[in-house]
Amino acid sequence: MSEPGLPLDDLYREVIIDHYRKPRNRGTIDGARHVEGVNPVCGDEIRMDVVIEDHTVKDIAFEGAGCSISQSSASMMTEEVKGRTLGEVEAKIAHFRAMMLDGAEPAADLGDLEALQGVTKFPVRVKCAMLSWNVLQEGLEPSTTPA
Amino acid sequence: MSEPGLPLDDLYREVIIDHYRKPRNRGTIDGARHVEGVNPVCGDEIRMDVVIEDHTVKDIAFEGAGCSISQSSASMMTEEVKGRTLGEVEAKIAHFRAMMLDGAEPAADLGDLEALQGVTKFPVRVKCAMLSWNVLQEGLEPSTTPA
Amino acid sequence: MTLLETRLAARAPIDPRRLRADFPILDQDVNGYPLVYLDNAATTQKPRQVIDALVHYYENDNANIHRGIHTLAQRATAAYEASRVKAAAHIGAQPQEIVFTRNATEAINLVARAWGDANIREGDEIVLTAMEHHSNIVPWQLLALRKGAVLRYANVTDTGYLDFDHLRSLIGPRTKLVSVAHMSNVLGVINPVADIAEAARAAGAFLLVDGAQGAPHLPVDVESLGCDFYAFSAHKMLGPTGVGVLWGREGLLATMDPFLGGGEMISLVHEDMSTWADLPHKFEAGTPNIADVIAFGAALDYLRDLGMPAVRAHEMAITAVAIDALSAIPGLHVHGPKAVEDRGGAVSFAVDGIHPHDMSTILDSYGVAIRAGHHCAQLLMRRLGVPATNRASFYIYNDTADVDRLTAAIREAIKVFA
Amino acid sequence: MTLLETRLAARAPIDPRRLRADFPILDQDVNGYPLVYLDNAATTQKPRQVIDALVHYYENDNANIHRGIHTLAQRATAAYEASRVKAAAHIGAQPQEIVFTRNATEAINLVARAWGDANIREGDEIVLTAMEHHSNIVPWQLLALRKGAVLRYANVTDTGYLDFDHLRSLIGPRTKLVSVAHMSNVLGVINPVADIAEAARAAGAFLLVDGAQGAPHLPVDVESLGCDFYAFSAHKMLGPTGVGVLWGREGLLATMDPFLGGGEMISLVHEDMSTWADLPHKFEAGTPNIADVIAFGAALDYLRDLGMPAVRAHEMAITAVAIDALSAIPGLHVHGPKAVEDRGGAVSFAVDGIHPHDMSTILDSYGVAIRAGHHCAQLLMRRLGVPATNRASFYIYNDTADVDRLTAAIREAIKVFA
Ligand SMILES: Cc1ncc(COP(=O)(O)O)c(C=O)c1O
Ligand SMILES: Cc1ncc(COP(=O)(O)O)c(C=O)c1O
Repeated sequence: MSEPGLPLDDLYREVIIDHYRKPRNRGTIDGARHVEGVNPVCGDEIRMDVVIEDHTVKDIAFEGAGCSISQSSASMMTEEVKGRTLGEVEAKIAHFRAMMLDGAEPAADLGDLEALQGVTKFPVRVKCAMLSWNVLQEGLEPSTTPA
Repeated sequence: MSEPGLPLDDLYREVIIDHYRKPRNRGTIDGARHVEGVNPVCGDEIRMDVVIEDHTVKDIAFEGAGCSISQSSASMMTEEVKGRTLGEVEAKIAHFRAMMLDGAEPAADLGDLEALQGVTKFPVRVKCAMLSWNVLQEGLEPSTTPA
Repeated sequence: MTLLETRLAARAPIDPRRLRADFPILDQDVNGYPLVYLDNAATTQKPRQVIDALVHYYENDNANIHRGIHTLAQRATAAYEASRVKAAAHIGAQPQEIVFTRNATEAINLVARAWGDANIREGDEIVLTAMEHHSNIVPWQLLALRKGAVLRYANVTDTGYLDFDHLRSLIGPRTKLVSVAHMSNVLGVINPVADIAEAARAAGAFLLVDGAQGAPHLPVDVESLGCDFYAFSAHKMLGPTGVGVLWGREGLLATMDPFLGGGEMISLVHEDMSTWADLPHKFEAGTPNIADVIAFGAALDYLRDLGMPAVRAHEMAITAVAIDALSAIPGLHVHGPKAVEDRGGAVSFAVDGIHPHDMSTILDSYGVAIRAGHHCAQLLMRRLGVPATNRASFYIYNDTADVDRLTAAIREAIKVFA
Repeated sequence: MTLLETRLAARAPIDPRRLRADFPILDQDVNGYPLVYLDNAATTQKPRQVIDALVHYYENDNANIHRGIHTLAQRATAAYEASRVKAAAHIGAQPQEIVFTRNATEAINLVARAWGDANIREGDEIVLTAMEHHSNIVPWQLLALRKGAVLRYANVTDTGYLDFDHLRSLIGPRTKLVSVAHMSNVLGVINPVADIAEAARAAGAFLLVDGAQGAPHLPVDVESLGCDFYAFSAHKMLGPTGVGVLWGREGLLATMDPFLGGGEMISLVHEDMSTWADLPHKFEAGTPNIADVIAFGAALDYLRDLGMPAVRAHEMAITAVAIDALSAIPGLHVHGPKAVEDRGGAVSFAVDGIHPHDMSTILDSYGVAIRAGHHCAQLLMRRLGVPATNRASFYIYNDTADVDRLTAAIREAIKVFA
C-alpha cells in the first residue's frame, strides 16, 4: 500500500512502540499511595502506585490496559518522574500538558516524552496520552488517602 | 379579493350557514336518552337527547359548540331523523357516511344534508360533519343508559 | 424595552423582503395565491442555510459521534458539540449546561422525571399559570399523580396578563417549583420572569421557564432571568424538527439522576449498576439527533447574525401594525395585551359569528396560513370562555403586506357568514 | 435460511456498485484515499432519496402537524402518517401500533417507564443476555432500582452464541420480562427470537426485542417472531438521525400509561387531570421529529424496493467473504459465529499485539472507517476478556473491494507494530 494520508510515523515513533511492548516500571508497590483512572470513552485504564518521601517521587509503578499511546505514555512518564522532586514533577506535568493540549514545543525536561508530540496531529488520541498524567496528578494531591 | 383557489361556495352553502345561524331542534328533552361527543382535536362538542319509542325517533334535540360544519350537520340531521323509524335512520346514517367518507353520491333520503357533500373537498373538515352522526349512532345503541 | 430602545439595540433593522430569499418554502402558491405563512408560533420555516447544513452533513460527514476514531466520526462529533456551544451562547449559558432533547416538551418532562421524582414529595406544591401550554401542565400532572403533590394555577387577567399578585400569593413554604411560559403562545404576553424568579427564590422554590416562545423571539439571558431551568425547541426558531434544549444550572443538573438509560450516557456498566457520564452526556441516551443538532447550529448562526434585538424590534413593529389592522375590522376582538412592549407576535383573535375553524379554512383558501384551535392551552381557552381562537403569528420574514393579505381574507370570511 | 434459500427469496440481487451512486457521501477521499465506510452498525449512510425527502419537505410542506387546518399542515400530517404505515409494513405490524421515538434507546426506555413502572414489583425478574447493548441494559437497571426487581443475564457461549439453555433456565415464575437483541452489534449473532418468545410466553413473561440491528438487516415479521415489543432506529437503516420506532401489541400499548406528557398526546386537559389521545398519539408528546419521520419513509421505500431478502442475501455473501479474508491474516481472531446463516454483517475481531484504537487510527489513515471500542457492550467485553474490539460492519453499498481495502490496511497496521 502507498503512504498513508496521515503522518502515522509521527504517531507511532519507535520509542513509543518500544515502551508499549516493554513497559518500564510495570507492577505494584506495597504500601504505596494508590491511584487509578479510566478513560470511560475508550476503556483505557491506568492503576498507579506512588511513593513520595522528602518531597520526592521515590518510587512509582503502574499497571494498565489500553492502546499503545496510553500505555507508552505511562511507561515513559514513570521513567521521567522517578527520583524527581515534587517541584520538578509538577513542572514536567505542566510542560507535558502544554505540549499536548496547547501545541507548545516540547520543553527540555520532557526527555523521551517528546516522542508523544506527534499525537497532537491525531486529536482524538490526545486523551490517551493524557490519562496517566491525570492519574499522576491525583497521586500528588495531599488529599489522596494512602492505600 | 379575487375568487379563492378552493371551492368555498361548495363548503359554505346557503343552507349550511342558515342552519348554523338558526339551529333547528336546539335544546334538551327531559327524560330522554342523553349522549354526547367531543372532537378532541378541534374541541367541537355535541350533546344530544333522543327519545326512541316504537322503533321510531320520536323526538331529538341537541346543544353544542363548534364550527359551522359540525353545528349545521347536527341541526340538519335532527330534522332528517325526527319521526323516522330506526331502520330509516340507520339507512340515513349509512348513506351519510358513504357520502362523506367513501365519496358516494348523496342518496335521495339525505334531503338538505346533500349540501354537506362539498365538505369532502376539504378533507380536514370531514370529521366536523361526522361528529353529530357518531353521537347519534351511540344514542341508538341499546346499551346506552338513559339520562 | 420600548420599541425605540429595542430598535436602537438592534444592530441593523430586519428587512423581511430580503430575508425571504433565504426561505425557499415561502416562494410558492397555495390554493392559487402566494403563500402567506402566519403559523410561526407552531413552527417556523427554515432558511436555505439550515437545509444546506443538513445536506452537507449527510453528503460529507455523517457518522455516529463521541466514540468513533475515524475521520467522519471526528467531524460529526466536532460539529455536534459546536452546536452545543452556540445553543449555550444564545441564552447566555455554559455548554455543559445544555442538554439536547427532542423538543421543549421532552425537556420539561426530563425535569419532571429526573428532578421531580427525586425532589417532590406528598403535599408539595407546584405553581403554574392558567396560560400554560399542555407541555408545561401534563408533565406536572403526571408527577403530582406519582407523588401526591398539588398543582396551583395563577390567574390570567381580563386584559390577558399574568396576575402576578395572585401568582405570588400562591407561592408559599410548600412550593417546590414554579413553572411558567416565558411568552404565551396564545396571548403573546411576555411574563415577568425575573420577578417570578425572585418570588420563587424567596420561597426556596426552583423556577423552570418554558422558553418555547421565548428563545425564538426575545434576547434571552438565563442569568439575568434568574431561572433554574429553561426549555425550548429548535423548530420554532428556524431550526429543524426533532431538537429541543434543556438548560439547567450546572450544580443542579449535576445532582440529578439520569432520565433515559442507554448508550452515550454511561461511564461504566456492570451487571447490577452503572455509573454515569459527565454533564451533559448523562442526559443524552442513545444516538442523538446528530444531523438536526448540527443544522440547528446553522439556525443559531442565522439568528446571531440578525441579532436577537433586531428580531425583537421587527416583531414589535409588525405586531403593532397587525393589532391595529385587525382591531379595525368590525366584530373582531384581539385577545391579550395590545401594548407591543408587553407581548410578542402571536396574535389570537375572535370574530363574531365565525368559528376559528371556519375562519382558518377560508383563509387557507386565500393562501393565508393561520392556526385555529385550542393551541394546546385548553385551560386558557376555558378562562377566555372560548372553544378555540384564531391565531396569526409572525416571524422575521413576515411584513406588512402579509398583514394586508390577512385582513383582506378575514373580510372575505366575514362576507361568507354575513 | 441458507444463503442459497435467501438468495432465491430475494427478488433481484443487490449490486453495491450501482447503489453507491445513490450515496453521495461515499464518493469522497479521506486522508488521501477513497473512503471505505465499514461502520454501518453504528450508523448507515443515507441515499440521495432520503436527503431529497428532507429538502423537499422543508422547501415545500413544512408545518406543525395534526392540529392545523391550513394546506401545509395537511400535507405535513399526511406525509408523517404515511411513514407510520411504511414503518408498520416493514415489520408486519399495524400503523396504530407504531410509536415514533428519538431512537431505539428511547423506545426501550419508554417501555421501561410506561410498562415497567406499572407492572414490575419487588422481587420480579427481568432476563437479559450478556451480549446486550447498554441501551437494553441501563433502562432495566434503572427500573430494577426503582422497583427492587432483579436482573438476570443469560450467558454467551465461547463460540459467540447465546446460551439458549441457560436463558431458558433463567426464565421462571418471577420473570416478568425478557429483553434480548435480535442481532448482536458486536458478535453479529442472530438470536433465536421465536424460541425465546415461546419460553417467555410459557412463563407468562413479556418479550421485548431490541431490533436496532434486526430491522436494518433482516426480514422482520413481529407476528412470527412472537414478541410483544420491538424497538429500532431509523439511522441504522438508511434513515435520518433522530427517529426511533417502538412497536407494541395494540392491546398492550392500550393498557399502558403515557410516558411523556404534553401537546399532541392529550385528549382533554383539566387543572388536575387529563385524558389521553388514542394510540399511537398517546405516546408522542410535543412536536414530533416531523421532517425526519417523513424522510425515514423514503428510507423504508428504498429498502422495500431492494427487498429485505435481497439485503439479507447480500450481507450474508459479503460477510462470508470478509470472515474468510480476515481469518487468513496471521494473528487475527474473529469474534462470534463464523457461519453466515447465524449472523449478520457486524464483524468484530482482535489482532495480536495491536489495541483496537491503534488499529482504528491506522485504518483511518488509509481511508478505512471501522469502529474500535466497547460498542456500548461492556458486559460482553468482560465476557470476551477484552477491553475493546475492532468492528467492521457491512451494508448494502459495501462490496468485496471494500474487504480488500480493509485487509490491506490491517496488514499495514501489523507492519507498524511488527
Ligand atoms: C443492538 C443495539 N441496541 C441498541 C442500540 C441503540 O441504538 P440508538 O443509539 O439508535 O438508540 C444499538 C446501536 O448502537 C444497537 O446496536
Ligand atoms: C409555550 C409553549 N410551550 C411548549 C411548547 C411545546 O413545544 P414542542 O411541541 O416543540 O415541544 C410550545 C409549542 O407549541 C409552546 O408554544
